[in-house]
Formats: sequence, C-alpha cells, structure tokens
Amino acid sequence: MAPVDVSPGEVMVAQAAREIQDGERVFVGMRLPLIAFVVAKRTHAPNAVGLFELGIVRDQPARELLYTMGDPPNVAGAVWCARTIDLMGLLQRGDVDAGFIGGAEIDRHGNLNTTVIGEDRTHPSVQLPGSGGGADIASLAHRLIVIMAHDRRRLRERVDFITSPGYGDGPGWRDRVGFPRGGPAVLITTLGVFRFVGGEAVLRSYHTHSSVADIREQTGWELRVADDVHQTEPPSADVLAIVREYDPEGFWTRRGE
Amino acid sequence: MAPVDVSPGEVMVAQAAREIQDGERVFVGMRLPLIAFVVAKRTHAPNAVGLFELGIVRDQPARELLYTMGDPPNVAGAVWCARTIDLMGLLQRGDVDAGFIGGAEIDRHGNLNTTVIGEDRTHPSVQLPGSGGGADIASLAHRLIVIMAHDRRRLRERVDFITSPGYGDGPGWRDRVGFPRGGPAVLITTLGVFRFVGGEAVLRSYHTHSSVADIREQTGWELRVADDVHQTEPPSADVLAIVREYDPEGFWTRRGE
Amino acid sequence: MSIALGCSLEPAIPFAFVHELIRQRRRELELIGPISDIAFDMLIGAGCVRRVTAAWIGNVSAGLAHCYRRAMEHGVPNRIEVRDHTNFTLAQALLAGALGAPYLPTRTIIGSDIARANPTFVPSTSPFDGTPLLLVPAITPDLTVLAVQRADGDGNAHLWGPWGVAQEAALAAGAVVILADQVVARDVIASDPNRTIVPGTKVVAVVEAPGACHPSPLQGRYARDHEFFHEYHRATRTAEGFAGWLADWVDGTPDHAAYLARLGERWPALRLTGTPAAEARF
Amino acid sequence: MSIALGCSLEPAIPFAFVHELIRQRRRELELIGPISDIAFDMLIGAGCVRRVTAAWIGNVSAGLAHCYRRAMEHGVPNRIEVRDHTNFTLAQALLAGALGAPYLPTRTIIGSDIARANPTFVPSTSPFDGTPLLLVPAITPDLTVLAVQRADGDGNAHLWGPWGVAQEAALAAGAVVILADQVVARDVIASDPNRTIVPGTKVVAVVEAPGACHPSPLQGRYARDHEFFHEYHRATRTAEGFAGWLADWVDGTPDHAAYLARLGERWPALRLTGTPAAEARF
Repeated sequence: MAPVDVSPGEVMVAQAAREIQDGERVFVGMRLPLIAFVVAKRTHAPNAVGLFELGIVRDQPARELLYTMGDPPNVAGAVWCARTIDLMGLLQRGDVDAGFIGGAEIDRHGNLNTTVIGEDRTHPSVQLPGSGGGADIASLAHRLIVIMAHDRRRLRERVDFITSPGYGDGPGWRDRVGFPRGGPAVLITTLGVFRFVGGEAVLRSYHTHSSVADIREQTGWELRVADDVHQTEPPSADVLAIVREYDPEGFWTRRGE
Repeated sequence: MAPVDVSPGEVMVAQAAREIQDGERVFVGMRLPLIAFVVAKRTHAPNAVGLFELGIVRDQPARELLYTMGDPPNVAGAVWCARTIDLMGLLQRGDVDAGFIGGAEIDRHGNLNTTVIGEDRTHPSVQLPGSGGGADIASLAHRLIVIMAHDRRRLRERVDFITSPGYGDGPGWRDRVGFPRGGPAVLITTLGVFRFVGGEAVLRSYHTHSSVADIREQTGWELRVADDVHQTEPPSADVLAIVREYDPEGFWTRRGE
Repeated sequence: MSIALGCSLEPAIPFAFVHELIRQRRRELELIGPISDIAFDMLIGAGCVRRVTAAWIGNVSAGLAHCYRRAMEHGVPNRIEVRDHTNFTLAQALLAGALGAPYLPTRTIIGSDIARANPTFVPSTSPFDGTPLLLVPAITPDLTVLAVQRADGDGNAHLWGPWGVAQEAALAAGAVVILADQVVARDVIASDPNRTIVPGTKVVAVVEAPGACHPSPLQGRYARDHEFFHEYHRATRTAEGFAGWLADWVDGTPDHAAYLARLGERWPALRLTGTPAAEARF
Repeated sequence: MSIALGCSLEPAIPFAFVHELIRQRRRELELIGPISDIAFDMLIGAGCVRRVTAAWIGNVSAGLAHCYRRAMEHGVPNRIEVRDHTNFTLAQALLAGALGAPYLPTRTIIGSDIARANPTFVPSTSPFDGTPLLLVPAITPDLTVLAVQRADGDGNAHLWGPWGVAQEAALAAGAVVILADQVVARDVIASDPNRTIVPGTKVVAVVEAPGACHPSPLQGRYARDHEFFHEYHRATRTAEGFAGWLADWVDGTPDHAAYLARLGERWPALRLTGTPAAEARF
C-alpha cells in the first residue's frame, strides 16, 4: 500500500521517473521532471544523463532543490557547462532520447499551447509566457513526455495556438511538415496517464485519487480508454522518501495544494 | 642611411608594419606579417589588436618568436582564446579592418593562387598546400595586404587557380559576385611595393636593392608604374633592432638567403 | 534601439542595468533575450518597451508575468509588438548575427504556430535533399549587455557558469556593455583566455557593478534570491501594485549601491564562496 | 570511414593516433581537418587515404607536403580525392553538423575557384535580400579524435588553448575518441564544467596517452618540436626517404611509449610547466 497522503505531484513524479530508461540522455527541464530525474537516477536509471537547455549536462543530480535550471547548484558538479545552442544542436542532430515539457493546453493529438489563450495572437485574452525551449524539445527529441494539470479547460478538443507540436492533425503529419522524428509518447496529468496510439491520446491509467469517470468529466475531447486501463502504480515508499528528501517543503511536488 | 645588410625580408616587414594603423583589428597570420605586427605595436600602432584565425586575440605580441600561430607562447597572455569560427564570424561580419596573406602566384588584379599549379585541379603539376584561412581573409577583410616573393613565375598575367580572390577581372567584380567589401590594398614583394588603383596593381616603390627595370623584368604582366614611383623607405635602425630582437636567427626574415 | 540582455537565461541577468534604464525612463526599446526572468516584465511595465523578441516572458519560479499580460491583454501602459521565438531559434538568430550570416536553416518548430506568428521566419526547402526547412534570419542587437564575474578595463570579460546565448549575442551586437562583479588587471584575464566570453574589441563600456544581477544569481558569487521573485509576483498583480514596487525598488533607489543597501541583511546572506576550479596551466 | 583530426589547427594534433592508424595499415580513410600539419601527409604517404577534406595540407613551419604532392602529382602511393575547403568553410560545415543543420550559408569564397572545385558547395541567393550566397553542407565525421590535457573515464574532456574547430568536429561526429594527457577523477572535470570541450555522452573511448601530440604542442604541457617538422620535411623529399622515416618513427616503434623513448633527451626538454590560470570558483 502506498502512504495515504501522497500528492498528485508525487504520483506524477513517480510515473515520470519510470519514463526515463537507464543510459538515456534526457532534456530534463524544471519542476516535476527535475525531481523525476533525481528519482530515476537513484533507482532504476543510474546511468541516465540530464541535459538542461541553457547549456548544462549532468550525470549526477544537483545536491539541492532547484528553482530554475540556472541556479548555481545546477552548475556546480556538472560535467559540461556550455551554450544553449550546443545543447539544442545535440537535440536537432537526434542525440537526445527524450524530453519533458508541460503546457497550459493540450489536444488529443498532443499539440501543446504555452503562448496565448484566444484566437488572435496580437490581442490575447490570456497572455502565457511562450515556448522557452518547449517547442524545440517537442520538435526534435526522439520521445516527448508531457506533464500537465488536468481539467476541461486544459485538455481541449482544439488548442488556440500550437506552440509545441505533437502529432498535428494525426498520423503522418510530423513527416509531412518535415520533423525528423519524435512526438509525444505519454501524457501524465494530475489525474491519469495517457499513451499515444496512432497519434492520439488513449487513457491507460487513473491515479488512486481519480477514476475513468472523473477523467472523462475533466477531459475536453471524447475520451478513448485502453482495454487494459488500470490504476496508476503509486509511488513506493522508497521513491516517496527520495522525493521528500529532495523537495522537503513540497515547493514543486505540493505546489498549489 | 639604413644599415647596409638589410635583408629583403626586413624591408618587407618594415613596409608591412606601416600598413597597420593604430587601433586596427588585424588578421595577422604567420611569418613576416607576425613580425610586422610586433613592429607596429612597438612603434606607431600601440593599440592595434592582432587576430589569429585558429581562435586567438592578442593586444600584446607573444614574447617569443612563433613558428606557428598555435604555439603555446601565442596563447599565453592572449586576451581571448576561442574557436576558429568565432574569429571568422568577426571577419564575415566586417569587424576586421585588415588582413595579411601571401601566395604562390598573383595576377595584376590581386587574385592569388595557393592551391595548384596546372590547369587541372585533379592532376596538378605542382600541388600547393591550399587556402588555409587565406581565401576567407581575402573574401571578407575590409583591406587586404599581400606579401609575396617576386619573380616572373609568381607575378603572372593569369593565375592557374584563384584561391584568394582579389578584384577578379577588374573594377565592379567583387560587388557582382557578392563580396560584401574588401580587396587588396597593397602588394609588398621582395622587390617593391604595389598599390591597387581601379582594381589593378600599380608599382609605387622599389626596394633599395631593386629598380623599376628589375621589377619590370621580374613581373609577368605589363607593368604599370605610378608617376611618383620612388625608393621604398628602408627600415629605420629602431625598427631593425625590433625585428632582430624578435627573430634573432632570421628564421622568418632571412629565410632562404 | 535594440538591446539584448538576460542572455545566460536564468542566471547573470544584468538587473542593475534594467533598473537604470527604468530610472532614466528610456522609451521605445526593442528587447531581445530568451527568458529574461522578470527583467523584461519590469521594462514593459515601466513603459520602456516597443517590441520584444523572446522565447519566454514570465517569472520562472513564480508564474506568469503580470506587466507583460497587462500590456498584451489591455495595452497597459502601452501596446507592444511581440516576435515569438524559441530558445533554439533565438540562439540561431544571434549565432547568425555573430557569424555575419544572413540566416540559419533549421527543422525546429516547422509545424508550430510560432513559425507563422513570427513574420521574420521564412519557410524553405533544402537544396541538398528537398526536405522542409525554416530559415531564421540573423538578429544583430544595437547593444548587448552582459553581467560577468570579472573583466579588465578594456572589456575583455570572463564569464563562468551557463553561457546560454550570451556569447552569440555579444559577438552579434554593434556594441557591448559589460557589468563586471570585479574589474581586474589585464593579466588576470590573460592568464586564462579560454574563460573570455567576449574580447574587448567589441566592448564600449565596462562598469564595475558588484551584485548587478540580484535577484538572479552569479555563479560562485551569489545565490538566486528566490523569495524576491515571489514578492515581485505578488506585488505586481495590479498596475498600482507594480507602480508601488517600482517606487520602492527602482525609483526609490538612486543607484545600484542604494538598491543593495535597501536589501539589508538579505544581500550578504546570498553571498557564495563557491569551490575552486581545478588548476589549469597555460 | 571518415575521421576528423587536427581540429585545433596547429596544436594538439593527435599524432599518436595517426601513427597507430599507420601501424595498423588502415585503408580507404576519408580525412577531415583544417590544417593537419604533416599528420595528413603521413597518412597519405602510408597509403591509408582515399579522400581528404581540408583547408591546407603541408608543413606549417617548413614548407610543402611531399607525400601529398606525390599522391596528387604522380598517384604515389595512390590517387586521392581532394575536397578543397577554407578554414572558415570547414568550420561552418562542422558547425552545421554539430547543430544538425543541413548547411550554413556564407559569403566567403563566393568568387573563389574553391567554390567551383569542391562539388559539395551549392551557390544560392538570400531569400531575405537577394544577395549571392554559398551554401556549405554539413560534415558529420564517423569519428572525431581529440587530444586534450585531461579527461575523466567517461570521456568528459577539458581542453585549453585554441579550440579551432575541435568542438564542432566532436559534436558533429558519430563517435569521439579522446587521447588524454592525463585521465583524472570525474570531480576534477566537474569542478570546472566550462572547460569541458565535449561531454562523455559523445565519447566511445578514452585513452591515457601522455605526449600524444608530439611533435605538435599541447598548451601548458609541452612545446612544439619545431626541428622535428624540419627533419620530416628533409627526410620525406623522396618516396624512399619517407619509407625510411616511417620505418624509423612509426613501424619501428611498437607503440607511443616506444616512440617517446626513441626521442630520448629531446622529449623531456620539450616539457612545459606553464603559468596557472587565475582562480575561478563555482
């Protein structure tokens, strides 16, 4: 049994850690993926390497919780501190196995919006921060792992602006527009886990605090559910211990609760 | 009066030094130009900055004679040691005032060959080393200073291969092919000094050991002579002292004598 | 006038320069920078900005950028033009500028709405294999402002920690201003020329400005003031709140020394001693 | 197989690797490198080479490259294909490879015969302003070989002194081999990650090879052996002379330790102690 007070953030971190395979080179990013990288390194993926788009490569996680990827503890003990374009070059070449991104909105084909709510880019109803490196990771990593808060306003039939492309309008689209590879492999939300099948999100598991019905209610497209849908494996006590040691205040893993 | 035992190399170095203006950023290169940079810095151009295409910027000359621009004394005490492309980027942007190059052959329009003697690139009669960065400097520096040994086989009506373009077939050619700027300003040979007027070399001075007649004899094109042709100013005793202190064995300045 | 800053991404943002731009009420600026972690937000809120060329504008550890939202959603204090980039396209645009190349060709974002929203990008195909490409035109800022650990009087500058797009931005610029935590003798710089991010030949001014990056960090010198970003986030939710914040922290401090003094005990507490790099002999 | 080496230009040329290629009589190599100061000449003379992609092939302080001349002028020991580059076009080709870009656009050599002699270049015009450009396609070596001062067991490598085109060549390559003057603990590398030229993720082998660059120099470790280049120049004027030189220095030495031993007193005399870089704290 998992501890009863597990937060959605902790369930997501545990699932995200499972997505990192040993030896992989992963664009880590910040927030929950950063902690997922720590968990993966200390459990099943000791040889994974973390890449940070501002120009850092780490084979060991930073010793302290990071608030941004450029915090001094993320440079101290790195094996490479270089330029953004060096890291992005590795990504465009195809030297990066997987990347994490999040977003404000996503559609069933895994297209993400982090730019603007509203139809007119120049007169937004909500101005979001923009791509950062997210659109690059979505364009060029071999495999994309998406992490999102889950509600109907976020999981939409169509997003207002495709910042980070997933599968566009479906199978074949990425080839057609000219991406060399990639696309979302998994969408981990606060409520469940989707895999992409034929360029479309299919629900594979619901977290302990959720259900298929809850998820259908909170999803803005007609939900597809896998035949073997099941409960998301909760984080083990060991994994929770790692998460809580690294983020003792719950700055990222209990954010907004 | 100049000392009697002045070598052609020393006359050329003194003249080359005069071509460097104070405060200029100069692609220095090796051999005689390197020593010209030392002379210029220690006489009239204390604020000149030397750029070396492998990735070095110096505001003070190296303390020892260099045999290649990558010798450790050329890095020690440099203000920037970077990548070749960083220096070449400055050059392409137009941030480099002047550059020195040499060659095996040159024509009256200042086009240089350092690639091959013979009509067929794939079956040369003499295989020369190639461009190095010479063609880049000739393409992109604001002003080109050329240094050459002078004989009829080198100063030719047409060169077999244009490695480093001068003025092509004459005025307007550089604009037409798309160079953003540049072209040879001066050609300093073992016998005299030419300036380029309307894209063509015009003899301006002959060294003490030479004459207009000698130069005509040793030039493979119909010589054009300036109205005010005169004797090249010999190196002063001060300049000679600098040259001989820096190159005491005459490795570069008395080469082949 | 176009100004690139915040080019190391989250660290080494020259906030002291940003504050001074605001104090002088500079107007019609075109800002260029990848992330800018509240620096661009401040300048937008203060009415200094006409256009922003950026990949991300917000508050990295706290959330959305309130001033940027007000400008875009309500035209307060003025409408601004945005040229959307990603970290990679901006790095490529500045690298093209540094190389003197007209553009760089890329496969990133070719299926993204960013490629359409930014009118400077040109779709193309590779003459080598016919595959689709996006051409990212060079960006050449009028001025690039870098904060570094140390520089000499000629502007030869050592920066360690993440370089982000700082070197390309400096080499692409018409002129560079250096904010040095320490101004040092030339020989300190020349003892380690591989550490130099930009040579003095590109630099028009060097300012000794200790703590110039607060609240962002500078590797080995001081930590990020996380709480300051959260305070800014809370204080600037409304235009009035932003005006108050500005009155306190920018217009209320005549210069950067006064700004640091206002931080009180908080500033020395951020100081880092760091660990020394292994010896390298030249 | 394509191999990039000599990527720091005149210094840090991995001659120990070159000698071993010759000892193993590797054939049909495609060499990539800007200057290569006698390294490519040896490999050509030994019959290891099918194609050379380079900006300059010779003996920097002594003159022409005799083996290269014999191959090109007389097909001895075999004809080779040459793809002429300049230092800048080669740097751009490798940078394109490192960036995963198909090509870089340039204005260098657009009026040079090099642009015509090398069939990989494609003339173009800028879609932004219609001006002429030359497109330099990416080069992605199968293998890049770097000599560095120190690396850890994973291949994270510190190089100081000129980087030339070494970083682009390493990042563009399918695989990298590191010849380290010293293999050090990971923490030495991680104490100064800005000094890292290539991360271990690109590296397939690390060899501790002290003196690997002789007769070229390695910054802070040993000087250039100028006289050795002159001896090579004199010795290799004829094919027979080259065969004798090879028998003495390469086939006559079973490995690099034996090569250094053959240098006798000459080798320790080249040792440098260097001067330390100013402290940087992370």
